[in-house]
Amino acid sequence: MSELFRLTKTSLYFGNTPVIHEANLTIKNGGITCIIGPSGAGKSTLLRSLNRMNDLIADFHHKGTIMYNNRDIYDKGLRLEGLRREVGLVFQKPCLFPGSIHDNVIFGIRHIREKKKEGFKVIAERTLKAVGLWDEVHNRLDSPAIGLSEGQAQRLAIARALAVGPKTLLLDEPTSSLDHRSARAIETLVKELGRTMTIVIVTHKLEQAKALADDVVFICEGKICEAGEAANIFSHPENIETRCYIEGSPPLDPTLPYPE
Amino acid sequence: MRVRVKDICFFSLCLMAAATAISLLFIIIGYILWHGAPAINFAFLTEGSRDFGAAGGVFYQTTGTVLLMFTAGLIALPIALGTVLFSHVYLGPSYKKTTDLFIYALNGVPTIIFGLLGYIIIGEGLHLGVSWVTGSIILAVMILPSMAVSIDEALSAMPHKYRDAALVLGLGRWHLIRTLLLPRSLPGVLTGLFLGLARAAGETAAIMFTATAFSGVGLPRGISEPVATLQTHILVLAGEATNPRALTNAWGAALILVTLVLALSLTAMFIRRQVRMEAEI
Amino acid sequence: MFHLNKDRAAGIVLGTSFLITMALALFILAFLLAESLPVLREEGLSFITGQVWYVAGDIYGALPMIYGTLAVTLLALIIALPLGIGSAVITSEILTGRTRHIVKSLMEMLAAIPGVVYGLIGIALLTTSVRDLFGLMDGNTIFTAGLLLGIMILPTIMTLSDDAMRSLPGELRAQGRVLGLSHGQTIRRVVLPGSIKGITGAVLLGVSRAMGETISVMLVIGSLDRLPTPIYNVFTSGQSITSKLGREGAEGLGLGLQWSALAGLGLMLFISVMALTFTGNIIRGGVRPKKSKNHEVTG
Amino acid sequence: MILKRVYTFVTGFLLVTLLVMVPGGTAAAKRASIRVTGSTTVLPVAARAARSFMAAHPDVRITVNPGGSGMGVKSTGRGLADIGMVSREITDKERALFKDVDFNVMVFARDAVACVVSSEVYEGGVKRLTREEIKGIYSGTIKNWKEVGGPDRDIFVIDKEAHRGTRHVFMEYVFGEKTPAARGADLVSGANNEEQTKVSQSNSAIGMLSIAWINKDVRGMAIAENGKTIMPTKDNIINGSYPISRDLTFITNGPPQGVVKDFLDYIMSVQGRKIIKDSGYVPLK
Repeated sequence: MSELFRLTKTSLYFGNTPVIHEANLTIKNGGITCIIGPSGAGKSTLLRSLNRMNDLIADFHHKGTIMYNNRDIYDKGLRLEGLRREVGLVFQKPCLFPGSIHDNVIFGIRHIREKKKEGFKVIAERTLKAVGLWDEVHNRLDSPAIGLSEGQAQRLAIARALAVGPKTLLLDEPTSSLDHRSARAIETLVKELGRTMTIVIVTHKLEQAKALADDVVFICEGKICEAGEAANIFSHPENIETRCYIEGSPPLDPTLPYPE
Repeated sequence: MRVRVKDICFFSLCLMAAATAISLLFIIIGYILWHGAPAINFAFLTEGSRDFGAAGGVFYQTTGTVLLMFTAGLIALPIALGTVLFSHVYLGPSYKKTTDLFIYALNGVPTIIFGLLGYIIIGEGLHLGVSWVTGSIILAVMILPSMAVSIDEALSAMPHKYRDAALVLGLGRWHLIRTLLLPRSLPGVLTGLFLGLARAAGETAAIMFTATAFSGVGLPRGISEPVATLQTHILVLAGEATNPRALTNAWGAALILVTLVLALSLTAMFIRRQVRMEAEI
Repeated sequence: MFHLNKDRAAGIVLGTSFLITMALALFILAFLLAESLPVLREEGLSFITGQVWYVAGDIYGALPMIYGTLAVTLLALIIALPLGIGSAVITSEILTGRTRHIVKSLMEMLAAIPGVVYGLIGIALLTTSVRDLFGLMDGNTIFTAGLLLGIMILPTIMTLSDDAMRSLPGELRAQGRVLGLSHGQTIRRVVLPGSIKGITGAVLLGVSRAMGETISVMLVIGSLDRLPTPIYNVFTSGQSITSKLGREGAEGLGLGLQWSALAGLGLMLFISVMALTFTGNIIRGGVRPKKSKNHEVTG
Repeated sequence: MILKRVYTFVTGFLLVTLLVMVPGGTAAAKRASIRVTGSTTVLPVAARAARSFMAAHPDVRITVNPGGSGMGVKSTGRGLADIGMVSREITDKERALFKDVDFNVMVFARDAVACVVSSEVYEGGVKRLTREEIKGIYSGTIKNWKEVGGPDRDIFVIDKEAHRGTRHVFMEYVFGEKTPAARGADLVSGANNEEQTKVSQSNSAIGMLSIAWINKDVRGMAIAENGKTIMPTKDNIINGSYPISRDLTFITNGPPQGVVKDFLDYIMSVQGRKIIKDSGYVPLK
């Protein structure tokens, strides 16, 4: 399978603090890649840097290269908006705009001529169906989106991202603030989407990673500890931190006395 | 026990300060009302002034003040909005502090300096003379920063998540502005507009030798004619403080001016408060 | 491509307005500098130290104006500082909800009253009262101008100090009370020292406002270009930089050394006000006043 | 939605203002306007004449602004006013500033500058002053009214802004030069109205004013000269006995033309002379 992203010696900084340190990583085209690791490891930062969403943070800067389809995403000739339309991203917490459900779905495409020709209604219906929200909202598309439940809102956010027509979708812990049932719905949705597009998902839930992942990237303290096929890593983690994390015990700290 | 005594002294001093401050407002407003109200009648509001302000009304002065302030707002608003949008969308956050510093600097420029330079640069340099348009441009420059600050406050108060959520969909800068920032900046635009108008309406030093004429002014027939304003009218009549008729008319004009300015500021405060309440929900 | 062009077009339009705004302050500074060069060359240091301003002889010494500006500002501060901070203590630490909001709005109204109306009040009420109260020959004095300015900058100092105190976290007050301090002690030992930066910033901004105010000062200061004797006698007529500009500006505009001297006065005023505004805003913590979201009970 | 409505309102406001401005701007070109600036002594004549002239010529707009004679000369010199009101001679310094301007001076009336005092001083016994006494007062050597035969009160000396016509004329008589420094001054005023106000607010003031501003609170001093006492009256202006008198003038850049000429001619006409007289001055024959 071809590679989609290639990170070479990529370091990501907020101010002088490196959040990700000299990461080398490839993410292949197609399928679902899960980024896992303890909280604070830099998973989200890594994910957000894939479509340059970190650029908005005042003291962010990076070193090394991030290639997307063999092209440096910081290349001067590259259109940032184009990149973001190809590489969609859904945040941890759904952020809906004031306005109706319909407005929210088409928010990213309202000004694209080709999409207008296709018809916003059609696109809205297609994407809402894709995220399984159509049945719940089709009779109140014009009512404010604020009234949706958290789970519905997250699915609406995914629909909004899909409406733009991305080839890749980045998901940043999309279920972390949801109840169990909504989370399951999202997981099913992600699994479904993974058949037709590349998905990179950050999660700290092991079961979720196990259920979804084709590939796994394990990050710990800003370093890529291990990356590869999910089956391999879950059954034979090579790295001690990975193993500890997967087995659910804290990583051993050699400076501490061994617990009795 | 000594603590208690100290506390009582401290609080009563503070209370006296606050009472003084508040009563100052009431004394001033009351004084203006007391002296200005007798001048106010239908003729005063609808007639031109006669006898060098000692008789007649302040109709042209009132319209002049309103015209100047509106045109100043008209010129300043797009520039202020453009400035803030540019610094928010096109410049990175690292430039924010510098930008703010400049805007605050402009906000601090004494208004008399705007008047002097405006006269030289706009009045003479651009050959616009002592006129409505000269005054409008000068006032526009003067109210530009306070408008920018209001708009900037509204945009900065918008949580970053909205901007992120729009950008992540691949929206271009212009579309980000159109779909998100413009609607969100509206309360700030309105607050800034009203604050700016209030400032422009109350300003004298910047226009007293750039935009106004004392006598012979009706409704301006064009932007290159001078206007009469309440502010400069009061200024001239203030020089005649011993002529009771002139003084009464000065107070009448002051009452109209204060009413206008306070109405504008209160509207601005009201809008800003609505926005704050919304932001807190 | 369609998008890129729109973005760029918008960038050019917005960028232009941005540049206009940014250029204005610099332009004013450059213009004043250029215009005041002749008088600085002609007079040198004596432009600042000279006591005689005599247009007919082209002698321009600005000391009386500098003195007047400093004197009225200082007087204004002496009046507004205790009143402003005292009121701020009340609004920030005692009043809550609706009352607090009303009081603050009233203060903002005080700030909104135009300078020329203050001037009118000054001429009709203040000058005669000052004259009768202090047994002077005339009430058009530096003191009267300072008094009037004090009232005018009171709202600035009060509302900004209030902001500064409100932006202190509520836990700090709770901590003070837990340690056994009384309410008053908490304010004096915790709140006031804690918000000293914001208050200083507020005072500087108030001072800059006082320095730049023209009309009201011009109407009551007496417009005499002379240092008082003795120097601290503020119960005589004087001249501030702004009142000089307001009085002589129209006549001296743009021509000869007189204009250069007026521009020089403007430059001095501009630089001092800018310095105060900058420092004031920087001291207040970043340029932006922090909005007090904590314990804000909106009534 | 409310947002939309408000935006509509704002756009509407902008459009309406534009609509008001644009036709206004185009209409102005067709009609004549005259800008008159300068001496506050001349202002009443100009303003009254302008009012009646405009009544007869609705297409002409004449605006009149106070500012002092200096302002009148300079505004005319730099083309910011069509007519300058000047109550004194144009100084050499002013002529030097405007080498390229050919000032056309039209004298239309005679006026006198009176030394004025507060009514309390007048009634306290000071009814005339000599040139030396006035000089002493303005240079600060005479400080109390009792030194010139008045009540025992400090003299409150009111000066005028240096470019004012009234001051030029007054000082030329008192000090022999147009722009001396008056070290005895306690206060500086600007327009005639302001000077009048300051004098009448005080009970011990001395000042200088055109005789048209003399009233019951502001009394004109007689000038004692060569054993004679000359009152500042119109008659004494006409017979030339009052020493501090002057021409009131309108100045233009070059000979007046078009409506400006029409207006100046109007001032010299019978109606104009009546206005001059009513304003308190002596129209020229």
